[in-house]
Amino acid sequence: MKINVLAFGVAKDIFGSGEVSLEMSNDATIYNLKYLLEQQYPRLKQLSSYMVAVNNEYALPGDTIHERDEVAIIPPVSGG
Amino acid sequence: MKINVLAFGVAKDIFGSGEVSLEMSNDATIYNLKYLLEQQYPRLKQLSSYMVAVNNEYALPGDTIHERDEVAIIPPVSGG
Amino acid sequence: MSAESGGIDVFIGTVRNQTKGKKVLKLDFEAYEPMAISEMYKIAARAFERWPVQKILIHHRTGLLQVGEVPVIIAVSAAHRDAAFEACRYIIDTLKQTVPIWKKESFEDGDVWVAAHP
Amino acid sequence: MSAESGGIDVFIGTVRNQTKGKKVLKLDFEAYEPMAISEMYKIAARAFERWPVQKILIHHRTGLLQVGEVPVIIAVSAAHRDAAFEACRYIIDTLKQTVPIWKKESFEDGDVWVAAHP
Repeated sequence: MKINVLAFGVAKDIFGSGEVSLEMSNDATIYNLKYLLEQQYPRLKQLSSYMVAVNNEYALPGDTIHERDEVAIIPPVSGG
Repeated sequence: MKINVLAFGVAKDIFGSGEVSLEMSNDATIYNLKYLLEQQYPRLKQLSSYMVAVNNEYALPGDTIHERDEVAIIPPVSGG
Repeated sequence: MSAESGGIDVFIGTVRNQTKGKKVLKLDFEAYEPMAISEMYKIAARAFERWPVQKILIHHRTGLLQVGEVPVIIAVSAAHRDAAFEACRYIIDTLKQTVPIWKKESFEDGDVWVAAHP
Repeated sequence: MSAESGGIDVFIGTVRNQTKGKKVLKLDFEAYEPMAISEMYKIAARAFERWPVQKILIHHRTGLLQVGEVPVIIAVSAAHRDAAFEACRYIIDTLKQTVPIWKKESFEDGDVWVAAHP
């Protein structure tokens, strides 16, 4: 399946874009997604940490991603 | 010496006036003043507590009152 | 507010429409004004000693207030919010204990000076 | 504010002119807007569960802000001030931890996404 990944803050700078596309297997997890992204964008590993959100909720590493899910990379937040 | 005593809040109701005059000896203390006032206005003793201020500062029972001091009865405060 | 300020905590007291379930019609505030001002300065001075705060505002109205009106406003600015929150809380708590201001609540069956009697 | 309200605590965040001694020229805030709004609702819901508060306002700006401008405002009303202070403090602390909003600080020598790197 094709997964579109939104990027914000420093992640947008690292991807060079606010959205990137990945080809993943149908049972892919957040863990798999992070691995793939870090292969393609090694600077992600230099962040102090980052989370992944699926459909506007923070996701856990074992959570599965489904086609048409809204997936987003959430670098350390700094609002307020 | 003659001491003028300002009254606020419920103390003003008890004295029936915002200011009363007392004749006291020259070495009178806050303790003496409270005793005298409670003789003249027994309802003062029904208050949950009250303080005396001298020249805009809270006074202690042993503090001495001097002529021309600004003396005030401070019932329990309830601002805010 | 100054350019070094990172946050302001503001406490706004409002006249509530009831006290222990009894309907409050209005409030009347009386102050021993020179001493009230002097006590407010003391509270601000103590807050400046205890927390790294930048500016402090303490405002208190007197006279007749209706439900929903604002008798008291405290505002504290600081470089960091911890200090602003803690100092603001300290100031309103201490004001209620030491500043010579008295509140008379008017109910349908009469008036009561708050906290005057046990 | 409602007639049952006895106090409102308001936190106003401001853009400071420096970070760790370095002069800040301006800030740029970016939000993942639908998730940011959903996280703010969650924080408010948790505050309503934990404290007897009446109304909650959470406001956050995005885009370019100058020194002294106000990125964030939190306001909480309650019958009693303890709840207003505690809930307001909880909301700003939690917002800074969970709401997907990012701040880029511009210094004279370049821009930095705050907290992005160790």
